[in-house]
Amino acid sequence: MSGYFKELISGTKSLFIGLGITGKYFFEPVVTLQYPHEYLEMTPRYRGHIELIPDEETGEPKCVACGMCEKGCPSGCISVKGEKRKGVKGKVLTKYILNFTTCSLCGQCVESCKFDALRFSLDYNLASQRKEDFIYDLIKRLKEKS
Amino acid sequence: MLLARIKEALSSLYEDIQEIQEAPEAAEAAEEVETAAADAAPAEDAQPEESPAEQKESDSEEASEEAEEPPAPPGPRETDYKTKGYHLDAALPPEKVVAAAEILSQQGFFIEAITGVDWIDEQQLEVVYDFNHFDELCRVVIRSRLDRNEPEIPTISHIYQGANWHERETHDFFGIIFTGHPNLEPLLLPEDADFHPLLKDFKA
Amino acid sequence: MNGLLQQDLNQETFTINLGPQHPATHGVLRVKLVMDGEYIVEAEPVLGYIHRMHEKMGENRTWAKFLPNCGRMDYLCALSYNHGYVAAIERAAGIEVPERAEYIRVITVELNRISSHLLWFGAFVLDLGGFTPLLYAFDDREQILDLLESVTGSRLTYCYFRFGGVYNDIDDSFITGTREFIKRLRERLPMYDALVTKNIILIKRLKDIGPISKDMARRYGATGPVARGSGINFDVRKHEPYSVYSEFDFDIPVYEEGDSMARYMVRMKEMEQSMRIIEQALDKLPEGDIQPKKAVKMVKPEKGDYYHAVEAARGSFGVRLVSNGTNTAYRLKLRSPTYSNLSLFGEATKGMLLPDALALMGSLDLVIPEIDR
Amino acid sequence: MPEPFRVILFIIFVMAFAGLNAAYLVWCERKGAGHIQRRIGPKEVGPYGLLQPIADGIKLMTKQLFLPKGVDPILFMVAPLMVMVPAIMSFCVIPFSEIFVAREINIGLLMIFAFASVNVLGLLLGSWGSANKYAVIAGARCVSQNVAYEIPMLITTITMVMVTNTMNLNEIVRLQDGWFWHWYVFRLDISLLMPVAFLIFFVCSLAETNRAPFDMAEAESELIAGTYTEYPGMGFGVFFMGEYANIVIGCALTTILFLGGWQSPIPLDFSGFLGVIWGLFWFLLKLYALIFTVIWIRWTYPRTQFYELLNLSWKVLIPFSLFNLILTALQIKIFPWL
Repeated sequence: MSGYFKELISGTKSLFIGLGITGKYFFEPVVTLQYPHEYLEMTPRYRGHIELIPDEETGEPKCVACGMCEKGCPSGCISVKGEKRKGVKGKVLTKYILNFTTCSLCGQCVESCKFDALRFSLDYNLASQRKEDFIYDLIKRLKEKS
Repeated sequence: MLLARIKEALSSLYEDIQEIQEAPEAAEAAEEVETAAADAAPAEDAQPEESPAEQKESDSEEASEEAEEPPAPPGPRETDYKTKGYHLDAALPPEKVVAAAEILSQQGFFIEAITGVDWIDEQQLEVVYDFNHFDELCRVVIRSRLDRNEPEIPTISHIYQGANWHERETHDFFGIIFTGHPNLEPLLLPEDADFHPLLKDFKA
Repeated sequence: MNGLLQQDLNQETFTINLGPQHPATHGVLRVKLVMDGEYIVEAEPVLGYIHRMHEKMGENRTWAKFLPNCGRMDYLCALSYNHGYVAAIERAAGIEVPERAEYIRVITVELNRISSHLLWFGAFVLDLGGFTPLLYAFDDREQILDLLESVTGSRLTYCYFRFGGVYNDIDDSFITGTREFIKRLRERLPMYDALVTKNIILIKRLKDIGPISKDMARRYGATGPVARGSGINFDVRKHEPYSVYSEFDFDIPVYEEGDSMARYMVRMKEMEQSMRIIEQALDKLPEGDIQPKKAVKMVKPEKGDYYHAVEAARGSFGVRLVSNGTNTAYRLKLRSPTYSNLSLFGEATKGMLLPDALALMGSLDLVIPEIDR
Repeated sequence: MPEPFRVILFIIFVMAFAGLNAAYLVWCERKGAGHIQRRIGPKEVGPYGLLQPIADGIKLMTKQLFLPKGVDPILFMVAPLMVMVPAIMSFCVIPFSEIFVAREINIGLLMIFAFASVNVLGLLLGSWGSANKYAVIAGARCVSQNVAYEIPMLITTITMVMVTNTMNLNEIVRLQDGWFWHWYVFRLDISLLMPVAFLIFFVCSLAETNRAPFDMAEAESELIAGTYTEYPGMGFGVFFMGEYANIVIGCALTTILFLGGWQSPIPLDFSGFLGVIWGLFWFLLKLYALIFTVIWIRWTYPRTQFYELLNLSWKVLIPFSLFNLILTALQIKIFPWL
């Protein structure tokens, strides 16, 4: 019998304590970010989709189309094309397509790049209703950006 | 302590194997390759015909020359935990697996996983049981080789109920039939799946 | 009269499909329940709705290319899976890991464990009908995700560990941020305690509900908090210390009762222990490289089979790999803890009421992609 | 004002009140839940999301009224109304202010309880008619829950009737005039257990209206949506309105019985139109404070287990309310001058 009352009292008390806690939070400021109206800056290491790094002088991509990223990609979502040009050492990048629909954002492409020509973009507002919008032409994106 | 105890207990399972095993081993002493298949082979001794076993061995001869499997010792083998991750490795013929599971259960082991390996070059399937102990670190691996065309092995799901799902999974992936299993239906694969994706000759 | 019900009226029992789309199954698990009124006569989980055959993928791609897959199984404690996989290959290929990298691994994995437990805590109380603790737990969890994002670059599927080390080094802001977070969580845990743990309704719903005996846990191979809630002192971090866990002083919370409350308490206490580990690791964090001096390029483990287990948030995650000496796995078996933990659901729920069974299911902490793989 | 005209006017008022109330209680609930959970809640539709209920209403109304296969069409369609209509009927006897009441009848209390018990029938028929196993489980729970909680609620009500000697709600409120310590919840001189009786009554009304933590009928994490699982569009909407109307009835009754109804806490009375507004103001203030508590409770606690719910009723609420009944009877007998 005493256990019954003890439980009753402690139980009721616990219920009021719970109400107290939620009541306290009711008057505290909200912690959420109102997303479409407010944005967060991504941290510098954020792994978004990849983008080409331009050469500081020429503004052209630093990529030499060696194809290491293509080879290292687990999902096979990168395709690189380059061509030999006279007077230029190595190959010149002609096409860099990232199929973002299959990309798993693992970052192995950036890691495998020996020429420091790839980095992660900090874009994260990527939404579209069409699949084609996620086949990125990175050279075009680079030009648009600059 | 536990390791020694379980090793001794498991060794008892090998007593009659050695006797049977010596005969074919002596006959084929010239052959340098005697894979763990030999462990499975005596299991079929009970069957009247020897021909499939022989044929299989001749098949695997060329293949296993490349594979270069070390000869399986008759009895549980202690392994280096640091490099391998387990302590005891016991290759057993399929019909001994239940007895081994009983021994392990008595010693308080729990089942970690059951899985298969497809040794297509040797036309064999291997079932691998991982056991571990809650109190003392001692991981025991029981493995058993089966004929790839007729992969059958008795279930241990009556000893370890947890094996039920692991066996179903192994059946899904390899088509290994666990005889006596209460409900050997596809678990992870669709209900009507008639393929076994982890077989090496499976192409999606 | 409606036919559907009339049909069942003639039977003593009826069958009910819990899932694959059901609020309590956290994903796409289906449980076939044979019910007698609200009592469960038989429960049979049906799996495989998001089965992706990771093991086959492991056989088809190089060791390194499988790394991103790890985070896609247990997405709530992705780093543990990452850790288990790289550790197995390090064992197989004999790769030495610099000490600093090991420390970083421990710190991030423990943070990840806390975040996983926090999410479980919220989702579990949500299963029991309390919505608000979920949001509070998310508030805390976001802090961890921010911290981990600043290091790994990702919030959920980290893919942070590499063979022989980690991908990025941690910086001072991470260290101070982590310390601040620990301080914050230490203040928040008593709040959770008062709001949820001590709440009489929750106690009534969990105490003595869904007991799992020691023997049952053993027969089903249950590990992690499920086993520890049944009085089994088994934690891979202590049992077969991998990485640098042997250098830290922490306890394994073990509760003897075996009921849902015990499993709940184990996880709540584990968060505290994880914080202890992180603090010690931050104090002891050595300087040095985060990758081996000789860069690991092509991994080709020696022929043979290897096993490595780590303690993921939900139990012992094991990787059994069979190598044939090439740069891809011959066989890659991933032993997921919840697969075993869930397998006892059928036996444990016999004769139980539906809401109790759901409380039990919640206390098992299911992550369906991990079960289905 | 001629009587029929007054009643029609009042019915229109009640309908509008019930509808708007349901709509805006949803908004309140979402806002309240939001702030308890440290987020904002609805905010996109209109200022502070104030148009959100209207958007929701339009959404629900434009949805197809789909009859799932195997349902009993009549029961399925009638059930929501059986929850909604009695709740609206109950409004007729609620005194919003001294003269602001559709019908002041001398068995008002009895009438509310009579209509309140139809509610559960609606839920049961709806769950049975929708031919869904989850719904049937919810319906069965609902009935046993309502039966269990009707008892302590009625015992407490009997105690109150014993104290007031009337079932006229307006009369009960009039008896509590003066300072706020004249409200029955504070009248320890009538019964020492009065605050407890208030708690019991409040908890019972929570359970009767199937609100968290007693929302066995919905139990979204167990029974998907319980009784409402199969209901599309406005069918669900009407259930929802009925539920909120029931909450208002429950809270209004608690206010009237224990918190002095439209009486202001200080003896300050106005006459005429100002008096109506003054009474209305205090009544609604107390009513919405109670409703806020209901919302607050919902977003704080987990759901009770079903047998714990029954245990609470049979082992705690009923003994205490019986004890209260006896104690009150004794106190009235021994100190008849009170």
